[in-house]
Amino acid sequence: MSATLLIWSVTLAQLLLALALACGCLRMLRGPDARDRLLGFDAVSVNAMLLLLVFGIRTGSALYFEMALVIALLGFVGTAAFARFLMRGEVIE
Amino acid sequence: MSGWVGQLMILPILLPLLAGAAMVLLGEQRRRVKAALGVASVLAVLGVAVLLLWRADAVDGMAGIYRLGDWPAPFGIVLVVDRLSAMMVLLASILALAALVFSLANWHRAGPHFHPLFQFLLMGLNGAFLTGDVFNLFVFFEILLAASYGLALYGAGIARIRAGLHYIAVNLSASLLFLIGAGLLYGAAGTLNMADLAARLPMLTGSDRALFEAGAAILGTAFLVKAGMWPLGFWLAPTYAVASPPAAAIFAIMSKVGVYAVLRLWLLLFGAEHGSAMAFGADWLLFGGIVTVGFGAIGVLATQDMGHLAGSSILVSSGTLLAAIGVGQVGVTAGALFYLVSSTLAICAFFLLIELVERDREASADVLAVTLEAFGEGEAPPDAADPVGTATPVAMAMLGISFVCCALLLAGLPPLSGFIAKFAVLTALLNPVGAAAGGAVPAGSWALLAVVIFSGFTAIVAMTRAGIRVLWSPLDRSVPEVRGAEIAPIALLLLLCLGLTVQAGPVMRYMQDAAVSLYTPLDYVRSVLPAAVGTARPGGGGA
Amino acid sequence: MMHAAELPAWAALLTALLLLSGAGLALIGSLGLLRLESFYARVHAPTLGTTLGLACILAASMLYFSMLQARPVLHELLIAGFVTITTPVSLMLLARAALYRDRRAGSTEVPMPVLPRDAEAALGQWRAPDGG
Amino acid sequence: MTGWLPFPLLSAALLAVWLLLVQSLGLGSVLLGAVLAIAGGHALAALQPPGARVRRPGVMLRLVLLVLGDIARSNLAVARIVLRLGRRGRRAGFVRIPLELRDRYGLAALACIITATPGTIWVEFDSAAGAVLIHVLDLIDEEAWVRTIKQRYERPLMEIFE
Amino acid sequence: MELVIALAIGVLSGSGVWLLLRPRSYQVIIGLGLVSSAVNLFIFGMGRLRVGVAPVLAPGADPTQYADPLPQALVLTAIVIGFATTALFLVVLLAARGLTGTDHVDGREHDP
Amino acid sequence: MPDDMLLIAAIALLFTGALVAGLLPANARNAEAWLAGVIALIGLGLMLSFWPAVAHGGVVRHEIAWLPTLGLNLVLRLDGFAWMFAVLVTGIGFLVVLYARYYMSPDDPVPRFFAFFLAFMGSMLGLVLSGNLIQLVFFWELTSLFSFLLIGYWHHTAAARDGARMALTITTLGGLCLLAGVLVLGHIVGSYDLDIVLASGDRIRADPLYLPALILVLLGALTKSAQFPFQFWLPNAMAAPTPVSAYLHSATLVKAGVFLLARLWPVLAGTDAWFWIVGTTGLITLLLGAYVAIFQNDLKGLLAYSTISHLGLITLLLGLNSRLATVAAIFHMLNHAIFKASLFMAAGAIDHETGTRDIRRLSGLRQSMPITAALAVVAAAAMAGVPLVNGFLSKEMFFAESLTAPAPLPPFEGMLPVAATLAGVFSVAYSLRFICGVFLGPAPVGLPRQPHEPPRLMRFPVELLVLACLAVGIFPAITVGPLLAAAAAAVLGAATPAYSLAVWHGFTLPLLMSTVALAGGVVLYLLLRRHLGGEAEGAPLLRRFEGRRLFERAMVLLSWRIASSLHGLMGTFRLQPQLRLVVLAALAAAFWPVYRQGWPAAWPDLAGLDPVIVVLWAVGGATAIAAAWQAKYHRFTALILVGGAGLATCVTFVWFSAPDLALTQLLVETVTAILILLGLRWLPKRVKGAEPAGAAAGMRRLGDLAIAVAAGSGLALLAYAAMSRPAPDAISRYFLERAYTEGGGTNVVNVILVDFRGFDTLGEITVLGVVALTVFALLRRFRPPPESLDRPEQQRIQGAYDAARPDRAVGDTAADAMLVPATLMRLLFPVIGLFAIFLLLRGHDQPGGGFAAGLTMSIAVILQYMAGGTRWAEARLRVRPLRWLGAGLLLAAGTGGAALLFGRPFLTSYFSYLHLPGIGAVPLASALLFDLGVFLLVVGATALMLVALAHQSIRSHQAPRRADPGAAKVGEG
Ligand code: NA
Ligand code: NA
Repeated sequence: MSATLLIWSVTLAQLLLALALACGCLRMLRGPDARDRLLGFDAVSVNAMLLLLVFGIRTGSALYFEMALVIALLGFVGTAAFARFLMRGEVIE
Repeated sequence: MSGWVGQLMILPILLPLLAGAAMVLLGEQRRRVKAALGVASVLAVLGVAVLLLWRADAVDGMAGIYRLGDWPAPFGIVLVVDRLSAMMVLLASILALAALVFSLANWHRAGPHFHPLFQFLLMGLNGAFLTGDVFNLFVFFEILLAASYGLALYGAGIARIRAGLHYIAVNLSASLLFLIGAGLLYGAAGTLNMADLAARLPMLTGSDRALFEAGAAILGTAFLVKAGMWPLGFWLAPTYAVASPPAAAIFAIMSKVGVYAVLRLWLLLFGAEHGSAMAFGADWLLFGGIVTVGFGAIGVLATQDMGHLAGSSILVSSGTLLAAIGVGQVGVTAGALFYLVSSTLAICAFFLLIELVERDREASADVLAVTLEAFGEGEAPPDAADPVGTATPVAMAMLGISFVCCALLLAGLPPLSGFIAKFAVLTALLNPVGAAAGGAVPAGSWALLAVVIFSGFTAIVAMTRAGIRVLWSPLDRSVPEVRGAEIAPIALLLLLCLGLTVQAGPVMRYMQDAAVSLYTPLDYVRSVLPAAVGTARPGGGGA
Repeated sequence: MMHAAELPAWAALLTALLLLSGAGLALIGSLGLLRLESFYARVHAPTLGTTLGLACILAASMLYFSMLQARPVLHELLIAGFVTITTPVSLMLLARAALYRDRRAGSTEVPMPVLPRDAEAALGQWRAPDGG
Repeated sequence: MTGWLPFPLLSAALLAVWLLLVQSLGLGSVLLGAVLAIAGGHALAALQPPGARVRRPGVMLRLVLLVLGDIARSNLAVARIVLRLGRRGRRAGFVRIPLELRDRYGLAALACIITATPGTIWVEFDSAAGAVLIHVLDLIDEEAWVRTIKQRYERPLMEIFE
Repeated sequence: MELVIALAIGVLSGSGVWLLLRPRSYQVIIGLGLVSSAVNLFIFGMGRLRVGVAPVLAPGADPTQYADPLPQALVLTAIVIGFATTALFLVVLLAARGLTGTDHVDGREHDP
Repeated sequence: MPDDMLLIAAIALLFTGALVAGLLPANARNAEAWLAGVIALIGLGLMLSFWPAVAHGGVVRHEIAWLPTLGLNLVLRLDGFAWMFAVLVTGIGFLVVLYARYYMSPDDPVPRFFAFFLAFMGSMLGLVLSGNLIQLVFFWELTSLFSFLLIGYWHHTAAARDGARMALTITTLGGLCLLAGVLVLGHIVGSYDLDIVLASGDRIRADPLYLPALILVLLGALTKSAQFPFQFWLPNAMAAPTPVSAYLHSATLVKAGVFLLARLWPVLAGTDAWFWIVGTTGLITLLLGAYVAIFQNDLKGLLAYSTISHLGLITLLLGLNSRLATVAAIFHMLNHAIFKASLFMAAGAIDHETGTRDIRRLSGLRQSMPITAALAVVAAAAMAGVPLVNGFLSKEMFFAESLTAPAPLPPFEGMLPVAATLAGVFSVAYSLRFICGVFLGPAPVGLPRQPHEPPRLMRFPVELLVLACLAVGIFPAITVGPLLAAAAAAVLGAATPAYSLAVWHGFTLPLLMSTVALAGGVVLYLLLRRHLGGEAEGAPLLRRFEGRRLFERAMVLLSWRIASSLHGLMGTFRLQPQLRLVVLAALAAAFWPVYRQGWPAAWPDLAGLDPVIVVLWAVGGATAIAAAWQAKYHRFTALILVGGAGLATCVTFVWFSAPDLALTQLLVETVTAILILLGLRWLPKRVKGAEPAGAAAGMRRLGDLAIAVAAGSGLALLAYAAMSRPAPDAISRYFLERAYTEGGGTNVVNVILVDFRGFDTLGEITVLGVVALTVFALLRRFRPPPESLDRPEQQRIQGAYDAARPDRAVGDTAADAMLVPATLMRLLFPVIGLFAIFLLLRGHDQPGGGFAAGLTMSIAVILQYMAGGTRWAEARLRVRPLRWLGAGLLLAAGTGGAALLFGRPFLTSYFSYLHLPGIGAVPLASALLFDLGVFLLVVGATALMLVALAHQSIRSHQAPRRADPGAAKVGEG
């Protein structure tokens, strides 16, 4: 019973997150501006991180946790660099 | 082979690596220390290569298998030293010695990190020749390409950058093809060891076979790009033409790495099955090789620039080799190996020579341009006040003699080894081993003969034109200033070519033995995989 | 789902609930990315996923693995901590970049900086292409 | 800033992070973690950050709980807005808030709080004017926002950091 | 699953090849990146696709139950090398832009 | 009977002499001459000593193994024919050396001259002594080479350069054809040995490859002997010093061609093809050469065309397929060598003493140079075929043969005697012109030098040769009889016909022809006399066909224009077509086996599709395509979009059990994005503007789209086919079984990377290190586009705003903007560093490893650069990327190398557990050390690249022409 429940909820959660990913992607594609795309990209990476956490639950394995951790810790670096470029025209001054 | 002799096999890779790493640690200054270190490393590698060659010839063609990390083949990576690989390592180290000594006169000061890059290039070359693993071959390809990118762009300058961009783009694409090919081989056969691939291939059927062959064909395409085969090699001549001389000189062997890979892998994988005839793609090699020779020959004619001339000569050399491999006969392959050595030495010498004979004409414009571009900073120009060398009639005579020798070698005229090499290929082409005198000769062989003769003619026309222009210039030009360190390596290379002529008999015997082993891949497989032989080889015919 | 059957029903239920609400919040946040009208409005949306949404899913994960391994599994807290520190960095930079850009483009949607009276002229610098 | 433990708080946090990472409380892990945590403090010291003093842990704890609650509530509010539930006529806009807080860690904490809370975002800080510009998704009353931010967050932060 | 990944490889490599054939050096570098990704996925796929069986050994498990680790190691190597070459290409591209005054891959604009 | 070793000794002596001559000092004129003379004399003596051995059909053979497996040995073979040539080569060589001693000026660099001369003599001797056809080609080409160097001896003159080049071009072209022909002959016969080839005449003539072989060999011979239409190089070779001309034209270079024709006469002649090709060529050359010679104003030019004509005569004789004619040909080779050498020397003496060779300026030299005049008259008489001089004898044999030769086609019947007589008329006319123009008439005026007799020793060679002309001409049977017999027998063997060597054969038709020729020649000369000596150069009717100009034009056309356009047609210097070809080649390569073996996969099964992966790749694919779409004008956007595809790849790796890959991919994506962003700073914006919008551009784009779609589909199909097959029994099982027990780690991927295939990893980090060094070196010389030199627009605006506000300093906007982010980034520095260490330490057992750790660490560093700027960061962090790089590489290689000390192969790993009280087992593995090396290198290399790129900003913001210590610091520390 609890297994079925979990399987269904995990599957559904993954689906929802996948849709969230798609929403982020749509924003990346639609723009209209670089900043909107960047926002979309940020959302996609956050949703990917959530997806990986749920995937960890699905497989019962902690192996994928570090991956989520890396996104949590370092995922912002890319966005920050992009945003800094937009703001100052240069990543490192 | 055990004990210290067994450990020799890793040294051609390890010594340059350690030397290069140490040079990086030494920083940008202390060029003398680095130069000494570099020469020591190259000399040591040269010595090891001679030993390996001697071993390989003494121990019936197989000096040994080196199991890296002590893991058995096919699981770990192995180095395989046989006649062919030992010869290539020796050739690479000779070229390296020549180019390095040459660079010590001047060029190693023209930019940062020349010495480590040079060592890494040597490491990559030796690794590519020695490895017995497909993916490891990729890695060494990348090492030598990365180092060659550095050396090709060494000294920067607009022409180098322009050509370098093409060089890198094309070769990166080829590297991607290499990966796809290697991946497919693994996906179909489940192994990466070359001998193991050869052993497993006969057992592959149907779809797996198709995938394997597709992988091999894609891999072959990558090799052919590196070898500069028409129409995949347009990048080669422009890049080599503008590379700094010591870099270009050692590049003379880089296109041969692609040729080597084709020779090694094709005969190993597909040689055993088809006996002496390599059915798989051989026609393409022959045809492509012939067109490459033609294209190279036309390129030789069509240029006034000696660098381009040398680059196109590389195409001629590559094309001849590829076509000779495509013919798929032991004798032709043996001749091709002789040709490979001779043409590589010659082109290397020529690349070095170009700079000397043109030095005066362009008044070291290159070097100056480089320093002007340096954004007003960086290292001092190679001592503008300090004369580059001494001007003597002897120097002029040496240049003239060297130039004539290079011309003879490129054109395949006597008395140097170019003639013997060309003869060795052509006679084997017309007189296949085992065939009666006057037997039928395939059309492809005739075409190859024609195009090789033609390429010799174009070389002599172009070299005469160039030589007269630079050495018999009507203007009362001053005698170029040349250092001993610059002319000595050229002389060494040319003397080696002379040696090849005089000692043609023993050398050719070595080449024939090497070719015979290439055409008996089962021996190779047996050496690498002692356990695997005899267990599962249903279709393996063997020559 | 190898060992899911070993979970007690309440834990399974709670995990499922947390998972679904977390994923749902993330989806709503991302939906906001599509539906909200302007960039400055959209910039708020992903925070749903990085705050409560994330918290729910992390909680689900902690609960699930703690039950499964019969020991407290807490390393999910690291993710929470890291996300809390890092997400604002990128969002702030992004919002500021947008602000500067809009000021430069002369948008009336964004406010100009508040200035001391004698420095009103400085405002012009945002609009003049090479003012300086 | 010198000595063997330049940033004790940070080092403690690093040790905690390490232990969470290795998921072990064995002696070996703790020892190694302690060494790394101290080394981490020195690494930060190399960057010569301004000194930080954190006082009033009670206030800090209360603030954390408060913020967590606010974040949870704001989540639901924003979710409603996205799903277009509830009242119409929402207005988004910028609010400029004059601050007295000057400590950069305090400001950083405030920025994190504001940005992490759905519906508000820290946009621009003017050090000369001492004012921050925030964007609010559902802006009903600017004055109310200024008051809220200053009282709910700025004051406790000033207590902690200054 | 194989179908989706194969399609993914196809789309990535197709977009990448399109960019490789474009005249602007920046297009080429982005193209190389995309094709690299495709090739990495391709090699990875040669070990076949299996879900949730990462080759991290648990005590007492059957070795056959794990995903093939070798292609993963190969891809790791390929990723590193791809990173290196991308960096190099980038710098050469920048140098070419600076020296030639154009971002055309041939270092000069061609008349249409 | 001399030892056959002496044959090789003679050749070796000549080449050694050449080497020694080349090493003597530049002013050693006498020493050079002594050396060369003695050596030539010794060579002559050696050859003469072989006379008894060859006089009666004997053959001396000396073989040295050279390349036995390919049938190429050094075979020296001396028979009567070869002996005749060997004696000519060494004998006339000796005389020329003697002559040259006086001819060459003290200013000339004589070492070069004598070195080339002796080497040429050696090559020629080697050629005539060759007993192996390949060896013959070998020396043949050497004669081309050294003649080139001799002709170009005075290379400061354009004539010498052009003449030398023309000679080399034509003769090596012929030589290469000869090589091909000889190869074909060898293929037919199965050997290159001359004896075997000579014994296989019937087989060769019957072979279907006879004609190609014949044509190729003839191309070699006829070019060398300056036969029509290749005759033009010879007159231009006159630019050589006269001793050289005397030598090349008489005994050597040009004779090599007819020597070869005679040598191979027994196997190649006797067919219609031979008759038509060789005979016709000879006839045309004979007439043409003689005709043109009449109109030459240059003494040497006249002699050169006469040479052409006489060689044509010899060729014609050989082409007649008649044994007697062949004997005549051999005889004429000898005669021509003797009289032509003397004539050239005489002409040289005239040139030397008067300073000109122009017949129009010379006149009446019989008074000032009486002895030379007498000698020249005799030699010219031989050239004209006057009785009692040697030329008469062979010429009459020719006239006789012309009457009896078979004429395969009726229209040409009877034409040969007429042509022969006409040629005789011409030769008499030009000989007369030589004598009358130079020695008769009034005393010369306005010559550059006052003429007088040349030195005694300079005249001596001429005297000797003229004496020979007379001796042979008067007493042929005793002087030249045995020699000719031996030579003819060596060529024709047992079938040598009977012939008579007498001055007087009675009133025969040939005698009549000789008389007609003499009379006609005199008449012709008298008729033409008034017209000769005009300003016009060259022969009437043929003036426009000046060989040299035609040759130059042809060379420019063939070797330059056509070559260039063909090269352009066959190749390209543009990148796009090259990449297109690479892609197409790969497509074809992959398609071909599939085409041969059939489609290797089943149809897809749509069941079991995970919707998450479908959505994921809908996202990934869409972003990839969008990136491709945007990359031209919106670089920044494209970069963001690529990030989307990269994330999808990461998630896929995780999904399909590759956490290590996902980790690394994500980190690499991040670092790459930063790198490219740093680069974007230096790429000025592209503006949409005048782009090729024509139909051609559209078609090209469409074509590229098709290629892209084909490549994508191809790779997808291959991937699908492979993935849907059952996995082969792969070697990876070994790794899974032994990773823990023998490799000491549970993360099999990592164990493979650091142990099973650690060698790959070592190579891979080397690549990274090498690239970092290259990037660094390139950036050292980086010159940004002028458009990018200024600060970015954003910074300028924000800076201006700050400047305009009294309460702010420039840079405050940036500082305020970064206030909070920078604080957080700084705090994250130790956290990320800690995480990097964590990844490094656990890598062997769990996802992670040196590479991921290294990238993480470098991100931590670069974040500080982002937060505070380069100066800020470098004032605080002493990053020394080169040290890290070198140390990492050394550590990794050293760890592997340590195994060597224990007698184990490179990279053999070691691990064990150290038991510490209270802590337990601490794993100690060499693999960790190796991974640490990887870590250090990756940090060093990545930081080096990023920082070097970041440094460009501060470099360009400074005074752009001043040295920047900061940039240098990146490397050093
Ligand atoms: Na917020
Ligand atoms: Na006259």
